[in-house]
Amino acid sequence: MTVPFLKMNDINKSFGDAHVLQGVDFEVQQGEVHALMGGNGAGKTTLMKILAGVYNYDSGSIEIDGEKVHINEPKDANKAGVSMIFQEFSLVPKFSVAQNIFLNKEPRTKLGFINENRMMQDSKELLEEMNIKLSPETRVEDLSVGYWQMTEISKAVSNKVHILVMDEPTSTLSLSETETLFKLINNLKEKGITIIYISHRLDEIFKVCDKITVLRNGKQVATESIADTDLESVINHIVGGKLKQEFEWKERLVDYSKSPLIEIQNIQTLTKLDNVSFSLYPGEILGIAGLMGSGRTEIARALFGMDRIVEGRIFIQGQEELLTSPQLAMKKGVALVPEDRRNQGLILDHSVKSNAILSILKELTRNGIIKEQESNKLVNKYVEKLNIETDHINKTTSLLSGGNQQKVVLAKWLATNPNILILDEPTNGVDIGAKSEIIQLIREIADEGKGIIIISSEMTQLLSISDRILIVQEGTVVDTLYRSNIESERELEHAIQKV
Amino acid sequence: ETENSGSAGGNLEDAEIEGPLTINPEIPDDSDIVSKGPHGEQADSAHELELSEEEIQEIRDGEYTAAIAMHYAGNDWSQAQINGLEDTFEELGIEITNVTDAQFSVEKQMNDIETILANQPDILVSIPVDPISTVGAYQLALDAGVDLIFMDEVPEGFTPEEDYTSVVSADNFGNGVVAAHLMAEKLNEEGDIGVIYHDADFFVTAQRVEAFEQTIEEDYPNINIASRDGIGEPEDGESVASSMLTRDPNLDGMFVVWDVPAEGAIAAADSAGHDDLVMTTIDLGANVGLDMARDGNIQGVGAQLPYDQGVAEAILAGYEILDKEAPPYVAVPALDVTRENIDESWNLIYNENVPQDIEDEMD
Amino acid sequence: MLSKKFKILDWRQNIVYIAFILIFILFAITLNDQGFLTIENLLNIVRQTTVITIMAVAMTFVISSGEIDLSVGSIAALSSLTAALALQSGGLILGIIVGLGTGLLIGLINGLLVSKFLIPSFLVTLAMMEIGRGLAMWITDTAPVPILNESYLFLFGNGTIFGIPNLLIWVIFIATIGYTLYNKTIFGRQTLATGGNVNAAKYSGVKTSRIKLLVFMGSGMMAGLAGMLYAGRLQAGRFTFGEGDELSVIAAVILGGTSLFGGIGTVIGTVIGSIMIGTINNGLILMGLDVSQQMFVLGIILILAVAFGRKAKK
Amino acid sequence: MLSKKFKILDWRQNIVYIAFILIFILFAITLNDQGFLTIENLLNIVRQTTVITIMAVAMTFVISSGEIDLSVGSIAALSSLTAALALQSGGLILGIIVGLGTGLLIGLINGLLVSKFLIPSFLVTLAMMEIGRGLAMWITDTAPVPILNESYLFLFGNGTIFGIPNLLIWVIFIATIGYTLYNKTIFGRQTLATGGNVNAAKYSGVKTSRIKLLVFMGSGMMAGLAGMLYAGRLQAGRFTFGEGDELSVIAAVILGGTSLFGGIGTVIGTVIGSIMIGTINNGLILMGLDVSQQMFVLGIILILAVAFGRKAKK
Ligand SMILES: Nc1ncnc2c1ncn2[C@@H]1O[C@H](COP(=O)(O)OP(=O)(O)OP(=O)(O)O)[C@@H](O)[C@H]1O
Ligand SMILES: Nc1ncnc2c1ncn2[C@@H]1O[C@H](COP(=O)(O)OP(=O)(O)OP(=O)(O)O)[C@@H](O)[C@H]1O
Ligand SMILES: [Mg+2]
Ligand SMILES: [Mg+2]
Repeated sequence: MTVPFLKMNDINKSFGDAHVLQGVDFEVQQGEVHALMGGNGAGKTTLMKILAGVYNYDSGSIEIDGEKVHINEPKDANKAGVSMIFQEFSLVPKFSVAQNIFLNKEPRTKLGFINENRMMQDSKELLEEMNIKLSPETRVEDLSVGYWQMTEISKAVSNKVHILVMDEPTSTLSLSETETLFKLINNLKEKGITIIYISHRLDEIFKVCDKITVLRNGKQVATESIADTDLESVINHIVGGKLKQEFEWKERLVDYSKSPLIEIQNIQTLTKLDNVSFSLYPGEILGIAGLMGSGRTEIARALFGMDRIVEGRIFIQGQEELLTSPQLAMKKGVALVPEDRRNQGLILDHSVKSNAILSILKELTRNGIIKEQESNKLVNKYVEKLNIETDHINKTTSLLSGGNQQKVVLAKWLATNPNILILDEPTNGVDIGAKSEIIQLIREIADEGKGIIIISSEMTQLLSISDRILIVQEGTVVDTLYRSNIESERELEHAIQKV
Repeated sequence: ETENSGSAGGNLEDAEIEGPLTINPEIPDDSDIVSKGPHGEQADSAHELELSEEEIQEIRDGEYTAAIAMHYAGNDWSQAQINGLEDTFEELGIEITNVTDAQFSVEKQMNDIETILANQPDILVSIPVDPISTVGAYQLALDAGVDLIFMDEVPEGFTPEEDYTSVVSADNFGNGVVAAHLMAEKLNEEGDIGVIYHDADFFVTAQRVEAFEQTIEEDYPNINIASRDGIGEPEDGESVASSMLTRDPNLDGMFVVWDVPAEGAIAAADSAGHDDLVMTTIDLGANVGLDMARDGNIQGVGAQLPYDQGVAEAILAGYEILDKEAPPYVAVPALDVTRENIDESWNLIYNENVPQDIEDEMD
Repeated sequence: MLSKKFKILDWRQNIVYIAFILIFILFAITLNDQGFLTIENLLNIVRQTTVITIMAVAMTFVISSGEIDLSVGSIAALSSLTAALALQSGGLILGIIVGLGTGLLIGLINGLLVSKFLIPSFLVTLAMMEIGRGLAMWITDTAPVPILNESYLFLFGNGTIFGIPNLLIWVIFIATIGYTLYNKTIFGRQTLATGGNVNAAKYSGVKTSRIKLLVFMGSGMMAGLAGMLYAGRLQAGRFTFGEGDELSVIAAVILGGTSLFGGIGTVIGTVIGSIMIGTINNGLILMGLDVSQQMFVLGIILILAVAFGRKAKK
Repeated sequence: MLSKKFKILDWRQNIVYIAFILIFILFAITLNDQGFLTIENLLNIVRQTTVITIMAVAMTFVISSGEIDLSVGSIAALSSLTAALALQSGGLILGIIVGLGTGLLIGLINGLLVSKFLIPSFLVTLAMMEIGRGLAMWITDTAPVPILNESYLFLFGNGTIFGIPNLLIWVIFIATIGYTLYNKTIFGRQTLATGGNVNAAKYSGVKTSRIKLLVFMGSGMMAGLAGMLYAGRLQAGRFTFGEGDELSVIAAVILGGTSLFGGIGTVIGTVIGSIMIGTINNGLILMGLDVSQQMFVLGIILILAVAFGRKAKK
């Protein structure tokens, strides 16, 4: 065995009373793609942020290429050749894609001014090279999370680096973008760049990684070569036992002769949708599949009253409704778990509790005063049910790990007990254990006769849960498939991508 | 109605000229004018100014224009002064192009004067916010060939005849003296008093306080100025007076440099339960008048006569137009106001009848 | 880095209490001879801070919702005059209705311009500050309007009930309502949500533009009340009331621990912040400092108080 | 929703130009007889807006970085006095150094307190506003200090070069530097990044606390220059200079299209914003309105201008 290129020794880190990293050892060889796995809140992001200079460890040491390094600030990490794609994104929303990619490394003219033309040109080339269809002039805040993520990736890749950390780079990407990223990873690997790859999508790990290290509760529990391990053993390491629920598809009985819960007829919006029609039946779980930018999110937004519907009609339980605002949609029993937890789902400066009860304040009020006891009880119930890792329910959500933040968003909407639940990438960043439980939970809700619409870029997930799947392209529904007629993931991919 | 109130509302061309133009002859002329002019001149009494019927006609025929640049226009004093100017200019057929209010800001006064000059008036009547920092602004007016008449103060280095026609001043020193005598009278010439002064380099207010304190010290050995506090702004009156009364609960009297902060001081005395605190101040604002009418804390006021100060300035504008020799420093005497003469005083000061509220309280 | 941010927030929530206590003790010792600790003087402080405190409680909502209201001082001036005029012609009830109504109306206009026309509140309320002050000067041509109505002066001025100044009762009343609204009701939560992340609030079914409308109406109405209290205390309406109050009010809110960027705040902190500034002002006048020295020392104390609190927490 | 938001931002970037042109045309027509369009009057407008414009250019950086500076007016007052005193004792060069140095020093203190002690800039600069004004009153006991130095008066006052007022040259000079720094240099980019997302900027290796220090130093120095220009125009230093300027300056910046929450802005917009307010003020005085009417109309025009621009863009 050669000397490891990166060596993190006996790293300890506490936030207040929480001992988040407990003597973690982490070694990576040069030029390998090393998966860092673990449940939500295991400490993956924290460990990598220490490497990137965002946090400082309490004790331990870091060696790169055989030499001890002191990383106190992000710029020390840059100097050491470490670059990181952050889970919570490190983009300036009001900047263009190009400005973000080149932040703090802008090309200059002879006079020392910023060379905007070169910056645009370089960005364009970079994006093309990575096969990302995105104009570098677009302001990042106008992009959907998927493109946001692509920008973040381009930015990190454009750095001259030895070690590239990717913290859940594919959580909002769909299949084709993920494949592009994998090609990119292989290219980088050929150039000798070392990659640390964090993901909750196990199938990816087996596609691109050479090695895997698993953290559990802040401790390193396993480091194995991918060739020497299998899915089951990895899951074992992550959850510390067997999965309670499985991901297999179970045929469910949906009575399509009943009148639909919601019926959409030829709706059109200013954003993207054109002539979209479909129905959702009581007890049904309806998947929506499509490429990034196909308009899946727009369908969800339209049903939730966020986008103005310029043409078409919506019937809820046979009654025509004008859903012009989220409040109205909520009144009619519609709930939406939005795709972007940081911008749409959470108020990051507020506590878990404040976030979780925000949409059901009315039910928790007596004589205009919020009932604290009852609120606490309710929030605690969901913290337990979804296994949200937090010191207490008054912890600020920005301090939770990414997956746990996502669970708070889920809790917030499950608590509203909706009739029609729309989930846009609901398990984005959620670990494998919780994911299986959430799938089970969704099934239970549907079993009560409620309707579920689920948008997901994860084919496995769609296939394991949906009764029917809508295929969306360019803002319209091009096909509807019954799950029972779909043989394989490949078949679904095919349906999504065919023109 | 007094005879100098002008022919408001009438058509100028046809308006009758009713006798010569002077300030209100009912203003007492017996009190000595104590204040000296900017160059140490003895004051001429405003009563001596006069324009004859023929002179008025001549001015009317010339269709002159004038502008007024105030340092501040948000109080009764300024409004009365502007009224006096406007009424008299109307009588003289002089059109007013602008009335500006610098709101105590020298830079705004500079801007105001620059903007006024775009309208090219013949005459500018103005009170400088500060005699030093406005020199440049008035120099611009001089360069533009505008004739200057000042109220109260003259920019540093300006000389009469050469640079300006005349300055008309209230007898600020005299007002301070009046307030001191009134205070002494109400206190039977003994007791501890506090003085609330204006904590700024401002000639007019400084003179009053100086006069007040000098008069007390020289004439009333048994009155002791026990406490002195400054205000930065009129709104500070209440908090400063409260603190003074906290520190020195045994005060018998209090002098406040002008009426607006005095209103705050009244409120402070009221909340501290000092009903018998004797206050004197300068200028008869409506609220101070009301308190006096009620026999409240305010026992006497030394008052300026802003309306007729305005009249005097307008008459001097006529002098300038006619090339008539004008006295360089004209003063309008100080008026002592007590509860007993509040009706007549109001009339003299504002050229209006005393407000109904005050009238009611008197009964 | 994040944990640092956390500490700062935490610190800012508490520093004002510590700083206030320290300053109070300091003054109590050094200014004992000047009567700082007398009941009379403590009531002076309360009286002198009443209007700022009341406006600041309402401003806490505005700032928490991510907006700002610079028009409060002008509203106070205008309301003092409309209330005084209405008192003259229609008596107590009309006076109160008109005074509060003036504030409410301007608040409503502010709120509509911000929430419906989407104009930045800094501009809207700065313009309204000019408009309000201009109107206040205009309606009586800068003349003050005396108030003679005894019941009004009792209620909004120097009246006392069982020896407790009515102004103190007003502060306690408004602060209690403010505290309850802010911490215990849907409206308070939704206000914070709107300021914390307007997008997420919308996705959660919060009518963010209605919230913004309401916070401006509340701020306007409280500014109206403040104007009436000014008028009650000084027994007149006057166009100069409340000049510069907008900055004092916002300072009290920020000093109390509310974030200028919205989403985080505390009503009690605001009240303490306001009283703290009033206490410092009072102490410095009692010390007999010049106006210039008072300003200088006030500034230094404010910075020291906050900077010190930071060190203490570290 | 996102696309709507985009449009609003877009609108805000441009509305100030449209509004300015409209108002200018309106005044040119209605006030032709009052001499609005004369060269002399147009130069008046430039002269009268110079100091606000210069401070506003620097403030654009402060606000873009997510902070605020309320101390600029006080700094201007203090610098006018220190410069005037230094002129008396040491001549032109010393006067200039001391005047700019005063501003720079206070800016440095502001910057350190904000970036190292992490005190909210609203509090720091509000306190500094008091301290600065207090000092300005103190050093000469509120007396103005006349300036007799001819070269100084030429450079910073009403001097002209080839018929062009030096004040105009100053504005063009500072605006050009500001524009270049803001749009063409790394410093400008990093300032915006700091205000746009401080964490993202830090993660990208931007020294955000140094950026904050620098923007406050810049703002302080420009406020110092503004004070020297006040002194030059009025031929004296005085403690009241710049009172209330902080709000006018921030208004110009926001009106120009810079976001009060940082991250987005424009220097040219700021300059136009400042000149627009100055033009309105000038026009209203020319019209012969009372101050009360001027204030009222100014407020209405500001709101209309922005609201109208919004409609036009829709
Ligand atoms: N700044 C902080 N302050 C307090 N606690 C923190 C902070 N950052 C992280 N934590 C806690 O540390 C633990 C580990 O978080 P981390 O983000 O490293 O988890 P993770 O393994 O990346 O999880 P996920 O898969 O959900 O992203 C979590 O319980 C989190 O709540
Ligand atoms: N290539 C692009 N360039 C610029 N803006 C884009 C691009 N693609 C999408 N957007 C913008 O992003 C927003 C929504 O993104 P998108 O259309 O990807 O939603 P979506 O179809 O739900 O995507 P996803 O399938 O990832 O959920 C829209 O406002 C759209 O205008
Ligand atoms: Mg993570
Ligand atoms: Mg989507």
